[in-house]
Amino acid sequence: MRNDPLIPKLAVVTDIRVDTPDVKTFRVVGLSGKKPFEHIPGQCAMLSVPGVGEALFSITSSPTEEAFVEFSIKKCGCVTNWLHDMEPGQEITIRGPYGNGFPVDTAFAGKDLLFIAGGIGLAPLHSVINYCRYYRSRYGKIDIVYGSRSMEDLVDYPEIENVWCKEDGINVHLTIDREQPEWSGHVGFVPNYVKELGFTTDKTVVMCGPPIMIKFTLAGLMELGFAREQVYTTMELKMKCALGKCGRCNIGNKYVCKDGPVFRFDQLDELPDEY
Amino acid sequence: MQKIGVFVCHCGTNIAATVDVETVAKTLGKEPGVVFTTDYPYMCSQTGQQMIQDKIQELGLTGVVICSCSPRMHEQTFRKACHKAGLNDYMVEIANIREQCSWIHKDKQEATEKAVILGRAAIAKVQLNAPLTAGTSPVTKRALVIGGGIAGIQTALDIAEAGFEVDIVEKQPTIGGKMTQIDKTFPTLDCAACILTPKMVDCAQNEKIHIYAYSEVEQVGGFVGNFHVKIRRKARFVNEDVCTGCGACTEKCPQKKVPNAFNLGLDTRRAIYIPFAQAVPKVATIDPDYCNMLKNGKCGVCAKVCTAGAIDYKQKDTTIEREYGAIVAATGFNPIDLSQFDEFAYSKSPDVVSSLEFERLMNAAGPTGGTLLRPSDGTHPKTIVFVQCVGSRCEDAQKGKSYCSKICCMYTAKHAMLCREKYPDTDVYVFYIDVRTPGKNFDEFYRRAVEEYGVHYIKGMVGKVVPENGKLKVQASDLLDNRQLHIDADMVVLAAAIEPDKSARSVATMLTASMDTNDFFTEAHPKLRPVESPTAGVFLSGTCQGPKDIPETVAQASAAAAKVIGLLCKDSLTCNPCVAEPNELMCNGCSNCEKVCPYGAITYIDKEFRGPNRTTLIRRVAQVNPAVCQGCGACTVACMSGAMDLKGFSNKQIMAEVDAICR
Amino acid sequence: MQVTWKPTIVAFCCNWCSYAGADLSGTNRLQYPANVKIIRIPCSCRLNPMFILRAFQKGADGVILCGCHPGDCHYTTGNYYARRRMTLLFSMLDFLGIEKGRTRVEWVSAAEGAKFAATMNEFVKTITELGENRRLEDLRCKE
Amino acid sequence: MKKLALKELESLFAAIAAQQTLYLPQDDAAGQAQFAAWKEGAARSRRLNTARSAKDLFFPQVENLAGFKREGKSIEIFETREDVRPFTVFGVRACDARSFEILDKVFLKAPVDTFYASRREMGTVITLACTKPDETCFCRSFGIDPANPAGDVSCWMDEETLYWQANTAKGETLTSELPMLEDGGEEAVKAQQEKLHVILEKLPLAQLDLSKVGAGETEALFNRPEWKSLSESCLGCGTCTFVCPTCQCYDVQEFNTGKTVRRFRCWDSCMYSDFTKMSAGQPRPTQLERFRQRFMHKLVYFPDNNDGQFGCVGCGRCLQKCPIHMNIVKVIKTMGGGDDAK
Amino acid sequence: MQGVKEKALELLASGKAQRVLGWKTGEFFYDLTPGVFESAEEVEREFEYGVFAGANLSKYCIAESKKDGVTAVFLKPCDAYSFVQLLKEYKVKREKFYIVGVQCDGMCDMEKIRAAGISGATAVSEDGDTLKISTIYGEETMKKSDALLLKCKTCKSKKLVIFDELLGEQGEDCPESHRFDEVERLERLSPEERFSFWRGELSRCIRCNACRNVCPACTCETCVFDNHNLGTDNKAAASDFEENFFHIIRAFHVTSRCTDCGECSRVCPQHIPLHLLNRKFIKDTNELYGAYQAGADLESRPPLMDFRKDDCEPSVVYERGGAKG
Repeated sequence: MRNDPLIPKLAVVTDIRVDTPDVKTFRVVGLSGKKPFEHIPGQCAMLSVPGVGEALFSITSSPTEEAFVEFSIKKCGCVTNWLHDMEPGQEITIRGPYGNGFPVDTAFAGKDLLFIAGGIGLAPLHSVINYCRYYRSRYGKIDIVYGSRSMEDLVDYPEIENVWCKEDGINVHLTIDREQPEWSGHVGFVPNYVKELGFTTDKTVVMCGPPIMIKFTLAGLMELGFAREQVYTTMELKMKCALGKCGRCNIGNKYVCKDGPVFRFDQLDELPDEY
Repeated sequence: MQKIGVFVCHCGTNIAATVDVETVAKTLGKEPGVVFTTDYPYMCSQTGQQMIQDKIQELGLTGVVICSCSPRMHEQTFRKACHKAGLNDYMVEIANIREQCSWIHKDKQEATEKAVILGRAAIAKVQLNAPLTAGTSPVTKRALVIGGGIAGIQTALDIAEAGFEVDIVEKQPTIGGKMTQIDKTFPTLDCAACILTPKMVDCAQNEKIHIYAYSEVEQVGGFVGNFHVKIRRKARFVNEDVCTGCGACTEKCPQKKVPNAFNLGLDTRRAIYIPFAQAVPKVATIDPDYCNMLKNGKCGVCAKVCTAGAIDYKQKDTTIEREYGAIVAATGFNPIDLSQFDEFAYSKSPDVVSSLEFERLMNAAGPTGGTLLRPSDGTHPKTIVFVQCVGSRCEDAQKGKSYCSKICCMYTAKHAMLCREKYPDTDVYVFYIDVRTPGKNFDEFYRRAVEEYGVHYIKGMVGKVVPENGKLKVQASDLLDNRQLHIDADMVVLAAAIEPDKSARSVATMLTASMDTNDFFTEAHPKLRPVESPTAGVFLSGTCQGPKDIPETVAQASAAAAKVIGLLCKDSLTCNPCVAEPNELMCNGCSNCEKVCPYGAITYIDKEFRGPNRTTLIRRVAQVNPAVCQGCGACTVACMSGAMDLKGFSNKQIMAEVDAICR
Repeated sequence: MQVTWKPTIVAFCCNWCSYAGADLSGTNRLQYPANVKIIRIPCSCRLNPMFILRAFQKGADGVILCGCHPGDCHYTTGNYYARRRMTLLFSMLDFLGIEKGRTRVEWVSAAEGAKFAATMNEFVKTITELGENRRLEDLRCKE
Repeated sequence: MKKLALKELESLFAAIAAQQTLYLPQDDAAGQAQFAAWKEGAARSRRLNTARSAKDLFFPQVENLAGFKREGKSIEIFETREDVRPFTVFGVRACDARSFEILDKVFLKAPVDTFYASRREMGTVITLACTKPDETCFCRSFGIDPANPAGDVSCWMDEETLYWQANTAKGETLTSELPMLEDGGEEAVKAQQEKLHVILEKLPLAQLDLSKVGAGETEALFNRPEWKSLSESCLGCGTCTFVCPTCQCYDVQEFNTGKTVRRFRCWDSCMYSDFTKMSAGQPRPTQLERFRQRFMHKLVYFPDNNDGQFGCVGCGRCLQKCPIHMNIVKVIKTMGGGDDAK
Repeated sequence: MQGVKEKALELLASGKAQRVLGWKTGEFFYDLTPGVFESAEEVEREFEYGVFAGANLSKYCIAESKKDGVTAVFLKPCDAYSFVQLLKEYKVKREKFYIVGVQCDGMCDMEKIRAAGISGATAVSEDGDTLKISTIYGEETMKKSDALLLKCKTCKSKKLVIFDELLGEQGEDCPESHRFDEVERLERLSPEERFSFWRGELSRCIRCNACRNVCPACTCETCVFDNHNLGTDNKAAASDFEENFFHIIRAFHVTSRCTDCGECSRVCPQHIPLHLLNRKFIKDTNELYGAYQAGADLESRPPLMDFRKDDCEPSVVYERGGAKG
């Protein structure tokens, strides 16, 4: 097989974890049993099942995991439905990693970090959060605001509760949209919760979630006095090649798959308003 | 992705002798989604079924493929078995490896390969199956009969007898229909009124039957079990509940010159009238075209003489709305218009009459009080010529009908016979193409007319009738003797073809029932479902479906009633779950599907959708009524975009089968 | 190679008449070649021209549609529509130079088991004589 | 510089074709020029340019990427790529020659597209100078000299003679294998070039003003109201894209043969409604956004990323082929570059 | 034609229409673009009607029909048939349009002029039957009949089947159009010859979808060839089969809906005579099921959505015709 960036490698799904009713996390290793590639938090990879289709997913696991990469995937289309139905041991194809990733070793270094996520938006942040936890000393205080529709829809809830919440210097703020009998935590939408929590503006913010959440949370952050240069997000667009060539994710002079998916809001402001 | 279990049946040696069932089971095990395969001597046996059920539960199978005999044989058996184990009926597919494989092939290798391919196709299909649930719809326990002739009356009586409410809608002021105008019936020659009027009275007295006479169906909505009908009650200008039918008004009304429709215009009646003595309901009706009071406000005699105070000149048409579970069309027939047949001088001479007019001339309640007299001069006709097939079996579609009207041979024989019996001094000629007399005692009847009554039957057609000096000069040919005949007749009777009543087409349109090119209602199946229309819940009674005589009409009427009763007995109807379903997002609103649906199951609505940039769009989209759709799939092919698909036989499923077979 | 070649034939049969007719020919043990594979559809009017072309693409050498005799359709009018559709489609295939006879429509009632078998034998013979489907093949499927 | 009498052209083609496939414009059944493999006796088209561009030879409409076979839980991946053999294209016009430069900037930029790269490596481009440009030609606006086309070899042709100038090592190698070429011809070429330059001045689009478009103009152009009326007539077909020598958007698709899955890439068009459609939504919901994307990409975004170079070579194919005659020139002029300032 | 532009101005001025759908002036004399005009000023500046206004505006009416108010649209006879067909399929609303019927003597095709070897054309004038074409290389002449669009050479009808107002005379059907001649010629060939003819033609297809997107009968929300979920999508003609598949099915889908407006062939960048496929279906339906012209009226039942009990059997196509084999 001759190499080309478009030709994938084979990999095997060794473990499938059910996170929420519509999100599962897939652990993927190369056929050799090793991690298929090294990556930076925030990067993505193309997974495919031949005959079903190929799609781009954020890598959920931290680069510091030595043996595998993981993807938390929400069921929402042809490929994801298939992935959700399959069983461990299934081979798939993988190519990547793609995209710029978060500036974890540059812009984030030494900063207090505020992560804001909604629903499946935690997937790309999961990688960077665990990376920062691993190199805890390189970063300042870490705040995590995470909300979902319901308790059941909180991705990685056990890990959040059992690991993140218990760590020093990490403040986890969870919220769900509607009251639930078993839920003793905060109830309400993420944008409001962020405003209620009222963070100081010395933090670097990383945000990911549905467009409506992003819109209102950003407005809230602006009200709190944050500058757009301080806020990072990661974008999702239709992608086919992930190499910056097929043209699909082209916005302005950027290709989201290659120049993104991580952008600062001031960078996004320079792009034409198409997302 | 499904978890599929494949069960290969040996059927004793029926399959296993020619198909290597083990290999089939093993090979199919490699197909995607298949988690279990086995083979077993008799899958349909109790043990076989138990095995399927056990595996469904043990392995959590989401789909089952059974390679066995034809699905026509045991599909239901296996569906039921799987159903009991909690698997949806429609997650079961049968690969027919007996009738379509082992029984028709001898070479074991070939048959085995084919069985594998058939199994693969079933697996490919079941991969795409989705659980289907048959919907149910409630049944309104009330029937509507459109038309109050003998057909409608009989249907209504039978349905009422079974304990269901029935409404009869009749457009004339009285029920009874054509039979009320008939004098005697063949072949027994008993009096039509004597046998019909008691039935009319039964209707009126039956608590379950509601007669809406002088009314018309205006709109029909809904579907089997749930029809919603609007009935227009035309203004009689007489309060139906108050009128006693005493007839005082009809005697005093000064407007005497109204052609009497009941006697086909052969005499006159008043502007306020009761069609005939035994009318049901026996209520007067004012003819607004002739009533002076209604036309110019001058008169009011009837109101003065009515002691019951039933006259109401201000009455308006009203509309009532009713729900029905079933509808019976019994719209009946009419003789065709004879004005096109100039050669018979029908329009020129009053002594050329149609057979129905002849019935009235013979009838004791008719214009002549039962004495046969020429309409022109009131003299007794000495020579009468009957012409058969006037407009029947006619090649000229402009003038007549291509079909045989079926009843003319017999009633003409009856007329001829009655003439000869009552007036032995008359010469009676009957011109015919063929004499068709299939039916109990029919041929005997006809032979009596010829042999005992001396009616002159002449094979041949009448070419021309010319009125001349009070006579009707009939030119005809005798085909058997091959000669031209010239008869000076006093009266000519034309056996006019019959055609469906003109109202039938609009009724059919409202019912979405189909009609043939002659406007007769079409049966759901010409042989096996002769009293049902293709539209579920719509039944056919009497001549609206095709020409027939009274006994046939009554038989069909009772048959239609039986079908209605069968339907109304159910509390709810189980719908076929394999019905068409439109994808509204893809539907382009072109109505092509609607055009080809034989059941009228598809309607269109304007629906709001989300458009680009947070706008809303109104789009015309198809809706399928699953209670009406029978699942033929005609619409799915008429739909270019594939928005219309058939559950259980979807485009994807069939293509998957094609792929599996061809690979 | 040519000697052992056997055509692949797809027969679409309506559920009510022709599928039953096929069953009857089985019940009567009337032989016809194993390369005929039947797909059950509710009515001949369910057959989308796309299915026929798809069959040729995926490797079929002949496609036949069997339905109730005109006038006997379980759904009253289905086969009338199918008849027009197929007539026009076949004419178009002919216009494009696809061999005549690769597609066929035959009305087979539930009682005509013998006709079903005879039709299939004849059709297989016709297709065998016509040889492999070349003009509507998709080379990718011939690996 | 070399030259060859035109009556010897056939022998030149034969000599090249003896070693590798030679593509040159030939008239197709509908009378349009298309690049087709030369066979003995094949006539070179007299038309100015081919209906489809020369990009097809380097970036074909359909290209197999890989094959897959699935069985149970395992997947096998296999090669479906065909070896690219050396080939030569004759008769490429200056505009198409420039398009390779633009395509290179996409496909040869890391990560390199090896499919395209191998065709570029194996292909030798022989260009042919124009003598009689059409009214739709505007390559001059992009600094292309149709009298002096690029390529591994540049050629000129007059009534009797072909003139040949090797520009690259690949071109030199080819030249060295063609003994029928004689030295000389500089004068004639120069004369022809001068003649053409005079004609070029007379072309209706000679004065096309590109000053209002180009790198850095996103803000100025993106929200212009004119996009609405311009895009309103667009049918959303892919004609302009597919005949365009520089359009390179593609899609990756799969075909299930029944036994295996073939993954291939094929041309796609940003004008298509499903180009950016996702299950989650559609960032370019109407033809306005899609239409704008195509022209913004060629006129602003591409120059932004490539030192101001436009993603258009002025070949005029879209002017001739658009079903409703909407095209890049109308867009440029509407956006303010017009001589008649609409 | 005189008066078209004036009519557009009048309709806007009188308020009878809020906008006008017509043709916009292009860069050259021949590249008119369908366009919407909302003001008199725009009409004055850009409206143009002439022998290069070949584009059928009826498909644009689908979009215009969704707008508020009335759109005045100029329809040539063949465009009017398309409009009626759209009306019949509920794709446009009658009350949203003020239709000005424009008579037409045939539209010219720049590709024909180019094919005649005329390049660098900058202006054209009509002199009787002759087109005088100025080019940067000098004056050229060409017979107008040689420059006509294919669809106009075999014009089926000059009758305007729908209009609120007529510019020019009402026309008649053209029974002598000879529009089926080419179909008949192909029918007379052997299947092998026909196969190689169509292979030659369809192999040029680049699946740009121009034929589909311009076609007034192709009004699906999602075309089957774009439907990934159904598995019938194919973006590129990746094999010979897919070229045939697309064109056969597309022609089938417009059968008894195609008005023979000829736009498919006009727009094909590869000059594939696609209209022949549609005409074959039209010819067949006319011959087998009685004459039918899509778009001629609103009431008639399209032959493919209709039947007669005594229709011919599919086998007739193998029995009739002159072709061997």
